[in-house]
Amino acid sequence: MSLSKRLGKIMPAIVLSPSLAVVTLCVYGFMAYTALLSFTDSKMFARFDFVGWRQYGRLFESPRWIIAIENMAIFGTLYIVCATCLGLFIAILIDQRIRFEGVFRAVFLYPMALSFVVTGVIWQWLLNPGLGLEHMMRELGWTSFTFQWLIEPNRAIYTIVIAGVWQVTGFVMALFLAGLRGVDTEILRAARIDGAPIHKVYTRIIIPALRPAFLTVFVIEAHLAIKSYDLVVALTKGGPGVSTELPSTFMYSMTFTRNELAVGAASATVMLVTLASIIIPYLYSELRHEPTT
Amino acid sequence: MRLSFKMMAFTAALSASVSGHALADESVEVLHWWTSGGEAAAVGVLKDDLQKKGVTWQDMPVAGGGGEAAMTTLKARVAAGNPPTAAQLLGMAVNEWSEQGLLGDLTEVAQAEGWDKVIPDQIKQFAVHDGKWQAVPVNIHRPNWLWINAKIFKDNGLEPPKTWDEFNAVADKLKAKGITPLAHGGQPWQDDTIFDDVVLGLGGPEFYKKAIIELDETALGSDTMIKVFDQMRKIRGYVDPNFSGRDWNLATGMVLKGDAAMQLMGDWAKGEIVKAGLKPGVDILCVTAPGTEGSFLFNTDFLAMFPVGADKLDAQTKLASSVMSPAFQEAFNLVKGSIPARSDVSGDKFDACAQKSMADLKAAEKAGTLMGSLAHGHAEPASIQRAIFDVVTQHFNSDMSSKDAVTALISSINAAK
Amino acid sequence: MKMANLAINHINKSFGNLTVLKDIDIAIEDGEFLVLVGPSGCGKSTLLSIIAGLDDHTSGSITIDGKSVQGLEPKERDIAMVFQSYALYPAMTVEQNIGFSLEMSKMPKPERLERVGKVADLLQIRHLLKRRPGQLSGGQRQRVAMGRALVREPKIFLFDEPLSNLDAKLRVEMRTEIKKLHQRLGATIVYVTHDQIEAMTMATRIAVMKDGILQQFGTPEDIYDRPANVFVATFMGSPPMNLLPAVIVDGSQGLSIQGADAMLPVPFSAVTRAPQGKKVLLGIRPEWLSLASTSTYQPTLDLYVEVVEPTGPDIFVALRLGEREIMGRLPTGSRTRVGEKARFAVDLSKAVLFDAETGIAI
Amino acid sequence: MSLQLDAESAAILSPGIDLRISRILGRYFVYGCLVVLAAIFLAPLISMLFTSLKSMDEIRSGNILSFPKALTFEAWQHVWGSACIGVTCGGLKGYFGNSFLIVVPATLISVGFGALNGFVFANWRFRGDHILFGLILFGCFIPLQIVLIPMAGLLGVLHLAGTIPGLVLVHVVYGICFTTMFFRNYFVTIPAEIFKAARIDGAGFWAVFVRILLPISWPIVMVSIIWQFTGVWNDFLFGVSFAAGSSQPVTVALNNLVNTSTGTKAYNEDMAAAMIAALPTIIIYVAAGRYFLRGLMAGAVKG
Repeated sequence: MSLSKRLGKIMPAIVLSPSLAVVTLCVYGFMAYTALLSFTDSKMFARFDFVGWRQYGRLFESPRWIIAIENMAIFGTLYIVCATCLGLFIAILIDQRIRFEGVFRAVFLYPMALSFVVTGVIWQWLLNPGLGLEHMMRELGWTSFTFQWLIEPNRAIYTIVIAGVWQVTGFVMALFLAGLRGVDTEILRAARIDGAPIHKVYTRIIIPALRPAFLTVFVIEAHLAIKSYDLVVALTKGGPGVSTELPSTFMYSMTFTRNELAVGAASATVMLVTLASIIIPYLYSELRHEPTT
Repeated sequence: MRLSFKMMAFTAALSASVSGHALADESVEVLHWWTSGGEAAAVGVLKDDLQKKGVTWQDMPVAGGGGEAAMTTLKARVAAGNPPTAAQLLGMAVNEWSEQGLLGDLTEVAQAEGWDKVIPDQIKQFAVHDGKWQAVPVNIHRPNWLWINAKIFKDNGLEPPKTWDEFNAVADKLKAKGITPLAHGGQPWQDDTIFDDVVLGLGGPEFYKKAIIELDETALGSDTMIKVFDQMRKIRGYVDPNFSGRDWNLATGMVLKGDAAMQLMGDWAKGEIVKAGLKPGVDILCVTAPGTEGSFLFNTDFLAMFPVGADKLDAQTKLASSVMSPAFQEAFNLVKGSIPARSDVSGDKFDACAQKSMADLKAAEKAGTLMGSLAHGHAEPASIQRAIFDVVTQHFNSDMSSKDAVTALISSINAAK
Repeated sequence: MKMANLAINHINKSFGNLTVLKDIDIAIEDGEFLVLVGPSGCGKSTLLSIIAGLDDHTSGSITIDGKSVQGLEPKERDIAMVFQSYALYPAMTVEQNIGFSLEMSKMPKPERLERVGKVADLLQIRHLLKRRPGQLSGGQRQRVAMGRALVREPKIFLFDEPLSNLDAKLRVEMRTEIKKLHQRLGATIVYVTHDQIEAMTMATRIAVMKDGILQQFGTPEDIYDRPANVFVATFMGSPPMNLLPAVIVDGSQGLSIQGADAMLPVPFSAVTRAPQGKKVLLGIRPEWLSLASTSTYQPTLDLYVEVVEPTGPDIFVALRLGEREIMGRLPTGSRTRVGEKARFAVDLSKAVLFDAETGIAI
Repeated sequence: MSLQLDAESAAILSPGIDLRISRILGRYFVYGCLVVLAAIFLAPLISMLFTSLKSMDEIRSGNILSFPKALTFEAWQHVWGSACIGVTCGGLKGYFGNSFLIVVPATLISVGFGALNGFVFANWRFRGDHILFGLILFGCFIPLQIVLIPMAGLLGVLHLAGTIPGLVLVHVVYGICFTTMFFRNYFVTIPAEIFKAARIDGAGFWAVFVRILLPISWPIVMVSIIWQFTGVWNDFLFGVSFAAGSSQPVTVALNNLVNTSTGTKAYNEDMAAAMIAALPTIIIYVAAGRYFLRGLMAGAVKG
């Protein structure tokens, strides 16, 4: 075999190897490192004195972590349900051959473009009872209007949901819209000729046809929810009290603020395992059906 | 691993020294979170001072969360073997970094300039480890102050409270008149600043030492502690509904504008008072927090020195020496609102509050009631400090009973140990 | 044009336990038109890919012009290929598409353009040279795809179902055109299709495949008149060959049609090979039936006419013999009426007998 | 889509008056919902913009959504050119440049690698290809906080700590996972015969990639660029951890600025700073949103 031909054969491997190398090191290497740390008694920096599962015990005894998990459940559920429903609804509206489609799309998409620092600045201000929505409504004459979720420990988590849904819905809408545009119009025509009313067409034909889009949306939302750190930091910094603590903020504060590196690593490992249990079945089902050409 | 981090730091230092052997690098990079108005102005003093000595100042500000973000940055920088020349650290953090063997050594210049004699022992114990000077104290803050809007008190015929009972009485009166008694920001460290004051004010210095510094379980579980939480619950009723997440300087602003009557806050609040064109001690009264007269909680910002290459050593020494010079200590603390860490700086140029602070410091040092503040990282390492914060904040923001709070406090501390 | 013979020697291919091709052995001469035909999944496209060098095989060898092409890249085999979806490069103009292979072999631009122009003239697509594939009709794309193959002047052309995406009319036109090209260039062509009419009309040799196994390899006449087995008999020809179950009787002289009260003599060609009592299938192409004149010397069957389908040149008639259905193909003008019984002559000289158990021709 | 179908199918059925009325009502409903939702989605941005153009007095007294009575660009000018961030009072403008220095190479490199990886994963079958792709894909989901310290160590070893190239490297590493996914999912939708044809035509790896693939990949290139640009531009965590003082990106400066306000918070300045920091990404989304959707449809998202 000539040199150039041999080179041609291994070119894919050459092209792929730098990426694989960095991903192996910087994703899996660091994950393994984190998992390893969770079995040590590291405090401020890594220290490899192994203590078995002790840090996991401490983790699940910590009331903060329990709160974080409960909040994750509330936040995750509401975030996914609200963003999916609202995103689908807007996508269906936009799909009705409307005028100014581009304008509407841009309006719904732009929150995705903002960084959490910006999002935090806006929403803190809007939800602040003394300055934002409540203030505005009272100025407008509705003096009994109260909206104090941001500062009520039992409600603050919902403000995170609001800001989160606001930010991600446009993206969800775009995914669904892409899916809607891919639905076979022949089927729709047939269904209409068969006399199916419009809402039936949606519930019986279109939405089931969007199943792959739903899956993608779910996975994207789920991983954003679990990774959600920015929003909390920007909006409530985990407060009032610890009422908006999430696993990601817990992990961060353990690792960097409290010098409990090992506990932070343990919480990160729990998060990773949770993520993996959501993502891997998805990846498996996605890739299994790929044609092997 | 501890060794390897040391190695990293030194390798970096070494490589820097090799590359910059011929040319000394007359610049310092300082990581800090002094970004608020008064604070930034104070850092400006240091910057100008160094510039006069031919040292350029590379600013590395990381604002937010009382230095939390800055600590993340610092850890990343050190892990990368690329630490800044110096970083702003609070007392216990200096200890923790020193224990990791990651700090440099200033002993030479310290001995030459005789730092030992002019720094109070309680502060020195954070700066000196194993006989080595590793950090320089920039200031001494006193967190146990009560700031009072003089006009509100005068208009309502009130006297500054000396005990927590008096405080409650005053606050109730104000509340009855529709004035927010206490300006407060609902952030864990602010909650705990109040908590420190209450522990010290209700329990006295010995109790504070036992409970907070020694973490004595009997003290922590005592009736006094239950009373502390009872008082905390009362205080919760004196703050406006909108306090959650508010920054301290905004709370101070409320007192300045007359939106609230009092604030329990450290003397850095003075920077904001001065910036607003008001006079501390006149427009805004400064009294020690209720029941804490005679004790002095302190909080000192240190510039911890990291090992740097030989080329940068000179600039680092100049930085440390500048910080420790009486002239700078005076100038900086005049702007910052704190008092000099050096005991030999005259108080003439300082305002009444600072002068009182300086006098109180000397008295407390003698009486043995000069104690590190928990809220500001001079009593417990971060993990335990935050474990206490958790309970204090949780209690403050919920309807947890005082008894439950005490139980939670003990278990939280034990979990973090 | 330099043409080449092609030999496919005992090619096997399998994925794990799954055998895709089994001992395929075909050889053709220079300038032949080989059609690989069979139902989908029979392995014909895989075989084409192996010839092209796009796919590996497990064992066996391919020789082009007597030389093994083992291990050679497609571009080194001196072949060209036309794909079912045409596989035109969407971002390139027609000119660039056709000239791409020449460009890749570093042919200087003037020469390249000249070759492209010649091919474009041959295919009458010169006016399309500056367009992109997206701006072309299906038929035009088809021509461009052919042009891309022609321009290389290869030893062998490979066609992978090139006409299946065209409408019926265009397909017939292109069929003729490809055949013309073949005759004009004298090119060696391997052509894959599932359409037996394409196979019959274009091929000089046909290889019928099923389940990875070569069923029969021969000229179109061979395949049509002398199918090697029941599969070939029914796959090739439309309507397919009628198969009547029968038993050999009368000392190998007679055929008793099962399920009907009818007898036919055993076809002469099979007499010696069909023992008494053997179960067989009698294969009769529809056109081997005709309305019997009174004077016919051929054997006859009385059949019941169920459906009459005039197609223009022919009339297809669905006939019934007892339980059996038989398709007949009669010239237009034949007088048959639905519901009548008529007497049909059977041209047994062509009829084929298959072993009922193995399906193989006797 | 479906309403347009209505028109045709309704004509086939019976175009009764009822149907027409319900269609008109339906149109009102659609536009009504859209306008209300759009208003809600826009409110934060509008409030931010208006606030940034007001004086502090007006902010205190007025409505968050009211148009500024006296337009003033002072806040914008101040935060752009002269606001104090730490001890330096040069506003955001220097950091803005830093962000571009980080974003542009990080985006281009990660998109480039993603395109190549996607090409390989879509067109080369080899043992374990799906597993390798799955491994890269899972990298999209790693919580970035956990990589800070080990990554810092790595940058130190590479002598890239505290430099812009170092920061670019970090963004490329974690961006590749996304761009590879985008491109691979796009490329698998391209008919395999095109690649076969190219092989027969004698095109090698690079010829196929550059001549055939890239020219038809622009929808997905746009998606990847938008995704990476906004992701990197908006990053705070890596910026604050891995950049030295003078090379900090604009988000870090914004954070410092917003947390720097003294006494009374200068909301107009905060909002102006936030607007400035968000402007490039908003412009990208608005200008290229169309391509974003087209790219998603073309295969960024399997649907």
